[in-house]
Amino acid sequence: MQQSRTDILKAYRQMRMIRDFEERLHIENRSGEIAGFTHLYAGQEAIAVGICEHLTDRDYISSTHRGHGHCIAKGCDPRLMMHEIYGRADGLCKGRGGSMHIADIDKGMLGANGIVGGGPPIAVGAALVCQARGDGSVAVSFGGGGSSNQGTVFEAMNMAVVLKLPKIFVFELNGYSEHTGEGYGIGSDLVGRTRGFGLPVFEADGFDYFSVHQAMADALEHVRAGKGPCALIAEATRYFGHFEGDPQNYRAKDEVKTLRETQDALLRFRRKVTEAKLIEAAELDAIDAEIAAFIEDCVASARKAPAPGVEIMLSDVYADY
Amino acid sequence: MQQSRTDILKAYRQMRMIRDFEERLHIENRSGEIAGFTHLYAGQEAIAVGICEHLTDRDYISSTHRGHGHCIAKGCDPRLMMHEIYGRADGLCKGRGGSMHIADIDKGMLGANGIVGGGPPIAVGAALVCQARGDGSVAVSFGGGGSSNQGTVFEAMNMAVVLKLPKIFVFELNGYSEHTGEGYGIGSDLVGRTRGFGLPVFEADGFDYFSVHQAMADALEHVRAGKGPCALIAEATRYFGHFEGDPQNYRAKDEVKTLRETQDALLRFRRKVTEAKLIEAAELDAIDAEIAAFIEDCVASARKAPAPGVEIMLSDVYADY
Amino acid sequence: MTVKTMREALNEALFQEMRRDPGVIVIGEDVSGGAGGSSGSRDAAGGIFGVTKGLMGEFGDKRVIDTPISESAIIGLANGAALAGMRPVAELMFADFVGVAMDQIYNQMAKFRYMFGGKAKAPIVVRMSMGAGMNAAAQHSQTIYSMLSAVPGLKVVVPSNPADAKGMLAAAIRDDDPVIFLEHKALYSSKGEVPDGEYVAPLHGASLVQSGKDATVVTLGRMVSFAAKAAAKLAGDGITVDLIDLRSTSPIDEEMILESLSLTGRLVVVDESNPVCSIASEIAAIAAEKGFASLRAPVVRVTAPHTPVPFARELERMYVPGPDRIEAAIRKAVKGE
Amino acid sequence: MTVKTMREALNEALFQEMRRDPGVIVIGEDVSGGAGGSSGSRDAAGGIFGVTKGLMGEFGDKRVIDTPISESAIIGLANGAALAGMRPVAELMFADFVGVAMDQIYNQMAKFRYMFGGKAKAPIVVRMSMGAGMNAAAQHSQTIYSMLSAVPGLKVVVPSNPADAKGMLAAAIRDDDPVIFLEHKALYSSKGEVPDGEYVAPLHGASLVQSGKDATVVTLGRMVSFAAKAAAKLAGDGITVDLIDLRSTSPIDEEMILESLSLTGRLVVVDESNPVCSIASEIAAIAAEKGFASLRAPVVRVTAPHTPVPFARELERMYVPGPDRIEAAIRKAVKGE
Ligand SMILES: Cc1ncc(C[n+]2csc(CCOP(=O)(O)OP(=O)(O)O)c2C)c(N)n1
Ligand SMILES: Cc1ncc(C[n+]2csc(CCOP(=O)(O)OP(=O)(O)O)c2C)c(N)n1
Ligand SMILES: [Mg+2]
Ligand SMILES: [Mg+2]
Repeated sequence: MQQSRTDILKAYRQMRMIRDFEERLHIENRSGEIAGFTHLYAGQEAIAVGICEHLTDRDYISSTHRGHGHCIAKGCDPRLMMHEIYGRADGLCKGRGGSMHIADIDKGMLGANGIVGGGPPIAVGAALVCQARGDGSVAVSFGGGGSSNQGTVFEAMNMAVVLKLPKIFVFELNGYSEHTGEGYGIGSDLVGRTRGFGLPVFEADGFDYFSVHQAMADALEHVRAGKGPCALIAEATRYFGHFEGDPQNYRAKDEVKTLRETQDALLRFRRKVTEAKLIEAAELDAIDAEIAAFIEDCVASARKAPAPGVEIMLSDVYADY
Repeated sequence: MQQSRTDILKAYRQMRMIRDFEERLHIENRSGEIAGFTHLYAGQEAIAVGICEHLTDRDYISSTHRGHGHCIAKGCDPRLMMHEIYGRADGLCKGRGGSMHIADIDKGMLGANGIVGGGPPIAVGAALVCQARGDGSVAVSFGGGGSSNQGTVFEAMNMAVVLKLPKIFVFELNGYSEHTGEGYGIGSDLVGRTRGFGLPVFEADGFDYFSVHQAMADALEHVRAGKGPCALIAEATRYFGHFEGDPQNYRAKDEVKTLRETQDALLRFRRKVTEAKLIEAAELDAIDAEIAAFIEDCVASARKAPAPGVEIMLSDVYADY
Repeated sequence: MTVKTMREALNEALFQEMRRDPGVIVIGEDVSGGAGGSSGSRDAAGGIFGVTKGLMGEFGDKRVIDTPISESAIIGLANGAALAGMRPVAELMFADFVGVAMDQIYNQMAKFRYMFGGKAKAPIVVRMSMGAGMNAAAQHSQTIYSMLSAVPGLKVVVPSNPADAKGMLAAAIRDDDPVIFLEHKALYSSKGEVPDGEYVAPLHGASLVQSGKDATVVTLGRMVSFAAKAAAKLAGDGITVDLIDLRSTSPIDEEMILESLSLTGRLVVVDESNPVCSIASEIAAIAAEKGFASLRAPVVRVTAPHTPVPFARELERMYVPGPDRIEAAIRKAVKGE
Repeated sequence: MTVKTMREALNEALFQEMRRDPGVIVIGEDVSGGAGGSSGSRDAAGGIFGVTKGLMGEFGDKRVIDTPISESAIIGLANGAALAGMRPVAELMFADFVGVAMDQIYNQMAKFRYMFGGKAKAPIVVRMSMGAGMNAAAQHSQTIYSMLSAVPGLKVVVPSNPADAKGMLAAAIRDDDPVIFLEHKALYSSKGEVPDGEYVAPLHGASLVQSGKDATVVTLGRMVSFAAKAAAKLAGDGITVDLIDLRSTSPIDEEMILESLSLTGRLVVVDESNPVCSIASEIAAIAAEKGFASLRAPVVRVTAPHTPVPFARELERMYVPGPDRIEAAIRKAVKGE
């Protein structure tokens, strides 16, 4: 915990932002306000934030179908994200992308992705640019445990090793791939298999912001020393179903409840920083209140925002016509 | 070397058949008699034969662009193969497939393949059938070192492990992938990476029939014990270019010459079995002569065979129209 | 006959064929589900759209095979199993995912029989959900049939109603060629009369949903009901149409289209796909080439625009050809001379 | 102007653009070659068809990047590098290999700009060799442009001659959208006048190769020279045609086609692809829809049959539309009423 008070407060704010964003989407989705497929990230906040707190707009990330947390952590505007998920003309992607395609290239956010395994090859390409610049910037791909079985991800890992790129492969093990345990699809063990590709693996407790933050520091040190790519693997869980509407028949009823009560990333963060007397509980409470109000306001503005029209449907297929 | 004299003579005959088939194609190709892309297997004979001598028509193999050796070793009729490569109507595939698409399902030969990495997923499917039968039959995929970097191959390995299939992944390291050293494209080391997938690896000297034969015996024992898939990795070299016409700028002039003189699979086989007094040199000479005549005859009959007509072009796209 | 959803009809066909032939297996992600989960229940999913529900219980995990997220290997598994004698039914979940399995589809299964001299057969069914209508955006809403119908060696079917869904899935499983079986995701819960008991419907051949005299309307999948709505409205104005449900996009039933055209002289094609090199284009081309003598007015294509599928409700509604656009197109065709 | 092969022309364009813009990089298998070989020479290949020859010497291995056999990662590399500001030129060697990289092409690069709200650009060129003519059989001879032209967000070009090859490759590299650049492998050694020095040709827009009055012949790629041969023969009989080289199949120059059609009244489309949902179908459909008033005879499509590409010399010769078939088709169109 060699982070400044400012850093710590910022990290907490980001995690809270993600949590509230997601909890609210869960409600909005149920009420039918939000259309489409929504995959919630709540429960895994420490991973996105623990990693992205190290990054600037010059660094790149690629994300997944479960992308809101990565987007917020990497600096996408949560209000514009909310408008996007509401399908509004002034959403981050003009209402054309929705939950699964949020991106903001200026922030180094190369897109959520509806295709499992779609992101890592793209992030490898961004790492090529980082390498060429030689400014210490890096590219990070996020992926679930299930995604680690996709051929495109294996190819991306090998390619990054061959080209010795500043690339970090993050695998977030949240226990499931849709309705199946993650362990079922990974024939061997993920850490060993990843090492077999020539990637050093840094492991972290995905419920613990500080553990992830430290693993990412180690990962960055490795890639910035020009030693080529590496991986960061962290376990956590998702609090909601695979997608909104998932009956979760594969899951014991109390699994999430227990984890929420004992492992929750925000809870543990709060306990740690207050017990260490780094931060007062009241400061965190203030952040909580502020963000609750902000999310409320985002929803309100999203509801009022204009719907996209035909010109939005037909534009931006090509740059010049 | 616990093989019977019959087995040994058969193995030698198969290796000689492949060698002569290939050396002759090299000539026919140069003279312009043969059309299309031809990738010669000469130099690697001990691998195909050392493996396929264990197999029956109930076992399956998938092959590659460099498939003649595998086809012959698995029991395809060399005469019909020659007719096929000559593009004749009575070729093994009616002149529609050519060198890169020779197959004979009745022999358990699931096809050469023009797509690097195309075969392994298919052989995994055949292994599912072997598993269901429960008769000890197995499926084997052949692939070059370069093919090991293809996403489809990684997926196939993991899938076979997850489903615990009787499947053997053979990687033949002949030093090159087209014009690039095989080592360049494999970011880590192939044996370790393959083990990382949960596949035990059996290694063999690819110039030595007996070494390959033993490794395959071990591999078969493993899969037939129901322990799931494994891999067999063997090094050899190809005597000719990547494809016929390849100027081989990437290769030192004497590389092949030295290997041919010191490591040649047929030479070493002959030395071993005659020195061990298992077989007389004269017996091998007789096989050599017989096969030389046979190949000559195959070429002669291929030259005279009928060209395919329009009905062959238009048929067999579908089973029922 | 019983009224069922398309989901139920498909499920029935799978039970029917798996009971009939022990060589039929089902492969895909979460076709059963629950493996390795904390509830301990298998068949926790039964397919993301519930089409394979219950199969695990009856047929077990050797015939109902959950897989990792490895689509090339899933299709490869089907390909190899088929060459070696089984009749696999692989599920790709969303048709959009063909991109990560395309080689095994278009270079392998489609070409085996031809390349291998006619001695191999590849009795594979690849089921995929397709189409817009659920605001699933650009990578989960595409219709893939044009791309795949172009590939020699593949058969492609697009059932529009529960009866066809049941009968054609059974036929596809019995067929000796690879069949791409496309299920419109917005139709899974749509209902219709479905024959009880064993039922197999022809895999090829369009069906004449209703007949009329003023125009030939060729369509498929979800668009059939939209076109029928448009036709119903036009009937009020005395305009009647031959409404043809293509059912199969490979092969295409040219004969029925050309015959209808010879009676109506006017052609409207309604296709949910993007316009370029679409099934709509193909049918317009067939008309221009073989039905020219019958054509009395320009062919009208009603398709999605040349854009990815957009997310927002308003955008997707504009994107998908709806009854109003179809109605207008038919009016245009009928007025055109 | 100097007479050069298409291979040389393409190579010149790569040198030209890599010198001009340090953000241009070349990625692919053996685009240089020789790494890890026993001769120690780099640039041992310069691309399997020699198109990237010499680039390694001048630009080094940070801009001329040899890769493993991992096509999804190759295209992914291009995609990510482009989003992050470079202008990658990826080589796929054979167009047939799109199957193992399709997702990165059709779900990723094609859709970035649209899905991401118009703020991203993806200036990528994917070069691929395509077409029959070398007896390379079913998995190394396909023309892929129909499948890819159907995808919104991709531009697709098919140069037919060395000058266009040079000028359009330069333009493709400068273009801010993903461009699929298809090089007919049977044309690499074909020769033609190529502008010296810096040269950029328009990426879109067809070209009128010759003009006539009896029919409009629309074609592309290798078929342009075959159609020209057919036209030359017909000219002897007093039959003259507008011969249009499409150059780009996405977008298609509808205007030129329709204008020509308004003068000739007859349309023949010559396309090396399989027939279904092809560019030939698309152009026939455009005529049936927008050029109907001009059409005086059935449209004639000249394409390959609905079969994989066969191997044997005799078979491939029958498979590919040749000058004779084109000539017969034009005669048919001109006689038809
Ligand atoms: C290529 C592809 N295959 C399948 C899917 C369907 N799918 C979406 S998410 C998912 C599970 C992903 O599991 P994991 O990688 O563990 O990520 P998580 O959902 O747990 O975050 C699947 C199978 C897809 N979107 N893309
Ligand atoms: C998917 C795909 N990518 C690229 C190629 C072109 N290609 C054919 S063979 C080959 C090299 C294969 O190397 P390796 O696996 O070592 O086999 P070898 O040729 O040495 O037997 C390549 C790149 C192909 N046929 N398919
Ligand atoms: Mg997961
Ligand atoms: Mg090799």
